[in-house]
Amino acid sequence: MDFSFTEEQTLLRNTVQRFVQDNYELEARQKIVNSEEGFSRDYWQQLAELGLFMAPFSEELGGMGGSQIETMIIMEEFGRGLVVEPYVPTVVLAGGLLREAGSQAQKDELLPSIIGGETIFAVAYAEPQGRYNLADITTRAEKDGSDFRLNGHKAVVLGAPWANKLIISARTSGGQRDDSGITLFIVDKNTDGVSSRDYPTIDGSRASEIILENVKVSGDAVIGEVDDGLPLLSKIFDEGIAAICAEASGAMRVLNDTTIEYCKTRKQFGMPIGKFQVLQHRMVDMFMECEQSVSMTYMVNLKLDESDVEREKAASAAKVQIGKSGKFIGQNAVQLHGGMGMTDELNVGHYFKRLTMIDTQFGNVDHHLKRYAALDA
Amino acid sequence: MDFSFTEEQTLLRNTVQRFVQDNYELEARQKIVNSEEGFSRDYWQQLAELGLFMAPFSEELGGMGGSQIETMIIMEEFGRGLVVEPYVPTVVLAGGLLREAGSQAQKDELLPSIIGGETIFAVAYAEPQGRYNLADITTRAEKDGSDFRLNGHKAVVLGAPWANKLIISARTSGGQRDDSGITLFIVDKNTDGVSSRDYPTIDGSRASEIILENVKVSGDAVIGEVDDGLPLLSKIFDEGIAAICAEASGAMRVLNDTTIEYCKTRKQFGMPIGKFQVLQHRMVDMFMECEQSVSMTYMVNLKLDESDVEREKAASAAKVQIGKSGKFIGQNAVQLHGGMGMTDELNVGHYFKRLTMIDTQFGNVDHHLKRYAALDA
Amino acid sequence: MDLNFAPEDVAFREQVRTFIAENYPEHLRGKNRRAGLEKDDFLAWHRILHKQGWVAPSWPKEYGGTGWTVTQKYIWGEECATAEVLPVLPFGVNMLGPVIYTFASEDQKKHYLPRILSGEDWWCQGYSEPGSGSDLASLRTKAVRDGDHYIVNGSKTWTTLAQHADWIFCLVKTNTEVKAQEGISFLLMDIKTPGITVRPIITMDGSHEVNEVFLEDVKVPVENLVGEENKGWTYAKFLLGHERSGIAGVAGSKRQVEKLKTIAGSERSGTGTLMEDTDFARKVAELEVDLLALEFTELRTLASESAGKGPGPEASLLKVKGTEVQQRLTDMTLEAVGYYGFPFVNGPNVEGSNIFPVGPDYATQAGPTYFNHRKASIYGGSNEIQRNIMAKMVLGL
Amino acid sequence: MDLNFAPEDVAFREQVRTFIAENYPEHLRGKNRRAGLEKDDFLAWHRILHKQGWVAPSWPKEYGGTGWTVTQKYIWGEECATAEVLPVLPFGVNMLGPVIYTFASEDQKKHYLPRILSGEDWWCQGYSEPGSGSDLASLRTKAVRDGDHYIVNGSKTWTTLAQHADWIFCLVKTNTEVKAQEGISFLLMDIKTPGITVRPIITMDGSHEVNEVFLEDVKVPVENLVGEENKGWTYAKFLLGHERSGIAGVAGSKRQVEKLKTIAGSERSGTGTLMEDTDFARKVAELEVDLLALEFTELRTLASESAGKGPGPEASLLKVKGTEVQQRLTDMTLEAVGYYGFPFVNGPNVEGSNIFPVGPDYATQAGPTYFNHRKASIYGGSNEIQRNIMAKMVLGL
Repeated sequence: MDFSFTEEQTLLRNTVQRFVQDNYELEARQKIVNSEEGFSRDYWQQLAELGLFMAPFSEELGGMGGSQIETMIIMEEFGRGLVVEPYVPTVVLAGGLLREAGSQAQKDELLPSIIGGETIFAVAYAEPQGRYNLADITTRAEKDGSDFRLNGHKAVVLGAPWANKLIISARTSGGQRDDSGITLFIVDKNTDGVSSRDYPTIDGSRASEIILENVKVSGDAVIGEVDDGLPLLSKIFDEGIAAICAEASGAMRVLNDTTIEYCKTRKQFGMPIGKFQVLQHRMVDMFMECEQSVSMTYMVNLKLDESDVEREKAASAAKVQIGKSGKFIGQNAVQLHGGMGMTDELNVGHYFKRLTMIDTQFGNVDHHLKRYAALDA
Repeated sequence: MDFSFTEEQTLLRNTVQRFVQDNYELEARQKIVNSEEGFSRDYWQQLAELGLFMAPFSEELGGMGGSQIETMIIMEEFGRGLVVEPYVPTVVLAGGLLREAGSQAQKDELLPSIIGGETIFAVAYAEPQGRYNLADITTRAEKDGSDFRLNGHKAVVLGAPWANKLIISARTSGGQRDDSGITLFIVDKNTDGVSSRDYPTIDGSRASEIILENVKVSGDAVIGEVDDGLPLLSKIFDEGIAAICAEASGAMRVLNDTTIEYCKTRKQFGMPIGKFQVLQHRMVDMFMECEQSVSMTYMVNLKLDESDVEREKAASAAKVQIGKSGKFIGQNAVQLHGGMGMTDELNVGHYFKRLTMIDTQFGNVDHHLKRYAALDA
Repeated sequence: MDLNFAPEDVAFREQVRTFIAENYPEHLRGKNRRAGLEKDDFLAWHRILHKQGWVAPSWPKEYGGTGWTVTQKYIWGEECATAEVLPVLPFGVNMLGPVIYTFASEDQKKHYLPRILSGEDWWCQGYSEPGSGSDLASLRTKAVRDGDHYIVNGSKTWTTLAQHADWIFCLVKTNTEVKAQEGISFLLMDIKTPGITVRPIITMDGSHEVNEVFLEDVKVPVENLVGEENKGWTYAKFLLGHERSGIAGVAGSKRQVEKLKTIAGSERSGTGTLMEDTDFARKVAELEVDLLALEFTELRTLASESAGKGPGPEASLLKVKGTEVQQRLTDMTLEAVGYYGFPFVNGPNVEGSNIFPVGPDYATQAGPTYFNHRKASIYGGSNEIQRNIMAKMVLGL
Repeated sequence: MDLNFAPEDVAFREQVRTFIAENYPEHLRGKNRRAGLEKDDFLAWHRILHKQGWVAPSWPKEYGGTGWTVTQKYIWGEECATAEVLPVLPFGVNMLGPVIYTFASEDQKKHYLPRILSGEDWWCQGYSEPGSGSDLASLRTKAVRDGDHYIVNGSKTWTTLAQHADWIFCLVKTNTEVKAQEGISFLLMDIKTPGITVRPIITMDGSHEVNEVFLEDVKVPVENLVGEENKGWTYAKFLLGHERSGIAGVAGSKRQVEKLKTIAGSERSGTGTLMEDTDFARKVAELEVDLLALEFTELRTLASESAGKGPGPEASLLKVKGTEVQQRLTDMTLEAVGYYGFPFVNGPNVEGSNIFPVGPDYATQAGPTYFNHRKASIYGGSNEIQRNIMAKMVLGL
């Protein structure tokens, strides 16, 4: 039982912290977000050079021998800065899928270029009809010799406008919501038949609708086994959840600190509003929510290697906590800032919007409560 | 659209108010509750003489031409005094069943003795396995010539220790949870084969488990049609809900007033605790809950004669509101009274206990939310 | 006690419903304030109502009011909300108007009231300042008398739709020697007066609804003073307490509940629709119950108003519960649309615009609307302030 | 970071689990404090632990503590809660003991500590007074020096289990001239001293747990003063801050969740069990999630304690969240038993008593337990006070 960080982990945190402080102050962030591309390729390269993309990989995969804890540290700090660069889709999701089930050839080709910052991934799991059910897949992949032909519509693919490679879940057999029959494909974004509609998201990121029309993909592009992609996707999803829980924790801490600071200085009726007991208790409740969220973030990141059931329960429990706490803290941070909290000029609204989106990302509170209850029955 | 009371109704309220003030101060109430019998036959007779039992009946039934509004008024005032006498089972439920579907003979025999205070009823609808489902009935009534033979176990029959007559729902046909096949019987409590285990309830009332062993009941004792008791029971239930919503509103008002008064006088840290903003806002929330409950009480009592669906929606909505508000107000009234709120010496705990039981009576919040959602779909 | 409306009220409802159906401009149907409207769009319905004589139901008949009963006004509000008409802008009609006809000079009444009714003057409100939000009396904008003019310096904020305004009514400090409430005056300014600049404030939903208004050596003629100098706080309080009817927004919320149910009926969840999901259905039911309670609380208030009792501090209850319901509705709508709440399509981002939406039409505004509605518990006296008011005025704490 | 316990801790857990299983008195299994226990029942386990040397894990080893690590103490607490053993009464061991070994004279230590450990003296706490609840320093009980004695007059309330006590430790005013905190002393009294009377307070669950203690001209020898005269507030604050471990009650709540699930698995709802009801299952899941978060928050606190940082005001978080979970558990248990929560079977109203319960065994105590647990957010510093503490001490507001 040990909740302390190693020296290397503390160093890593300091590195990320410094990067965020130096480069990700609100004005700079908004400039990136509102730029043509919507993220900074320059920063992306810097992050690679700082070794962040190799942090969670084992040494044999070219990494630094780290684990999910390293990702947790990075994401907490990214959360504090509202970093938009696509660490989760590229390193956590795609990197995780390759680590778990990539062929030697895939690992050899792709992991170094992830670690080096050359390849950016987006993972296309959602479909318009599917809500949060990973198995609800209508995109078809039909065998064509040793190749596959993909047809379908993948929805709200986060980070896709920036990606040069996609990972796509498609149905190779079975009915629309069957657990088996789902296969994961690596697809070059510039392959014939891949088209996308790109758009900004409410939290200042970017996403795409991806339309696949007769996209030809080689059999080598399959990750893991044909028809058996769901358990894999499911595991990586939980790692994604663990990562954005850390991001949310970081964001909540900043929102709480900012709110407390604001209430100490903002005066109404002749005194700082932080002297009003009702607001004090509100901030105490925000503090408690944040602490509980940090605890759950530790918990889920420590349980990712346990049995499937334990991991899934941990991920769902953490996501429920983060969803509720994020909403409570976000809404109240805005409320306590009053009108100023409503504007785009303070950081408050931006954190609130990111927390709002995190609540939905990888499934919302209701979805995960149901999943937890089902696993627990 | 009119929310005002007639002069007669205001007179009625004054009458009940005076009775409660004069006779139902906490000490007197506890003396009644802790007495051998657990209620006051003397008071019961006085209430009859004051005309309260005739208030809601039409003139042709020997009443004063009133309606559910009269019951609402009476129950609000009873709620303010935590009156335990069995007005709901006798006048609202049994009286209502007779009014709706009693044969002329039944009406002629029983209504005058209800109105006169001679007959006390209890209505046995619940069974140990049935939770809040009125149709979940295993008590059987088998035809025996022109008579019926009843066998079964009716659970938690409120007011039964005081009753001389019971109304029992039993299955004359159909399966355990079928809507049809339920029949209502009037049974003398001293009939052979009726036995009961009497006990106090957590709110200071009394109830019984009723065991029926081969109880012979004449065919004349059926209320309404054989096999068709459920719609009848359901309607009267909603009238019962409307009545205890009014009771709860009265109780909440007293709890709120008491709590505000206490917080104005109780000093801590050199000032009345009612000066602490957190407690002020808590009491404001209690006030708002109470107002919303009063509104819903009016609403349901005004909608009892609408279509089945409208009536059922109204009853469920009101019961949800009262359940939630009662819990919120009850718990917080105790909390704001601190240790004193925990004792049996102040009235706070007694109101809290009654509100707690009202939340469950006739089905709890979850039950009625489900019922509402189903009716609304 | 009786739930039924009187026959004349039923007839009235029929009349206004028909009027709305026949007269509400086609191109504005289903649009809301944040739909990238032009100034003329905002005024179109106002002008139609003016022609009909219905633009200011709350005003006394002598000044151009409708003479409707409390119940009729309630019915009018309900029908407007149900038909989702763009509400007449409140700044002139509901805020300034009553101050003018109650406190202003005859000349001012004659000049300003007709122009409010016709829509000729678009008013905006200069109350809040960067330093004074809930604590209105602590304002710092100063007006110094200089011959026939006041010279005004300071700034105002959260000024809704000032970008379209012709005039602004302001609270200004005319005496800084006395305590806060006593040195305030109520001043009217032509927004084109030199020294007035309007800076947009973009809110987190990406919309431009509010503004900051800077006042630098603005010369305002003394005849633009309303009532007495240094008595402005009285008028301001009157204004804040006035015309709270409809504050609960019940009819609008009912309309939104229907929309939410339609959305949840279209959205898939597992093998069924989201509306068939027990968790979601439960939340909808809870919301409907709360809304029903609010509706009857409003009706009770209405009844006591009809009986001649003015709307008291209980209006705070309607505001608090009303905004809570409205906020939950936007929250659940965002929840209902799932991942399609993520896309943020900028510009005049509305259903029916020429930008093709991502995902279903109804999803486009779910996020921005949710964000925008956080203001409901902040503006118009934050819900914390409303609770303070109730604690003091209703509970006597 | 690592979730696993060290091998020596795993072995320790095994050891204490076996010890409890083999030694906990059969007739007390599954019983709680309100189960109409006799004095000897309360003390049975205490005496067994005393023989084992485990009665006071929190004490320093020299005074009879166990010398356990923070983790071992945590494990001990967990195992006790999981096995549902009656906790050792805290008044002597956890409250008075630390004050004695920290502040009392050598003679007092020698006299009182062994008698606390053996259970020979049953202590109760004389802190609260009718007039001073959360505001402890405002107490009014006075002790006036008279030769070798103090003459004590006043009254104490909420004195838990005073009906069984041999001794009471009291805060008394020895100087009324100075401000509240400065004139308080810490006095020990034999409860059989003439002038002390104990009046039962029956709480709304019908149980007799607490009492009022009247003190009328009670003669207390001066050697019963602990530490210095007028320094009692220091000792009292020390006591209140001491031994907060286990305050979250996680292990106990986990046990209750299991019980709740068993109950909901037996209760019918429609055609299935209550546990299969989606609404109820959701509420159980929500509770489990909150409890899991609390568990990990406690573990984090524990980790920082092990690292040498004392339990800070964060303990208030554990108290608030812990009691909220406990209260919800009793609430949901009452909900689970439905109509069979109504019967109130008086007397030693417990599972296993000779009064035949109405309805299922597990329903008997659902109501009283729910009512009784309302105290959890009141006693030991109300949850409002805990939030005040956090606002000040943690957030610096």
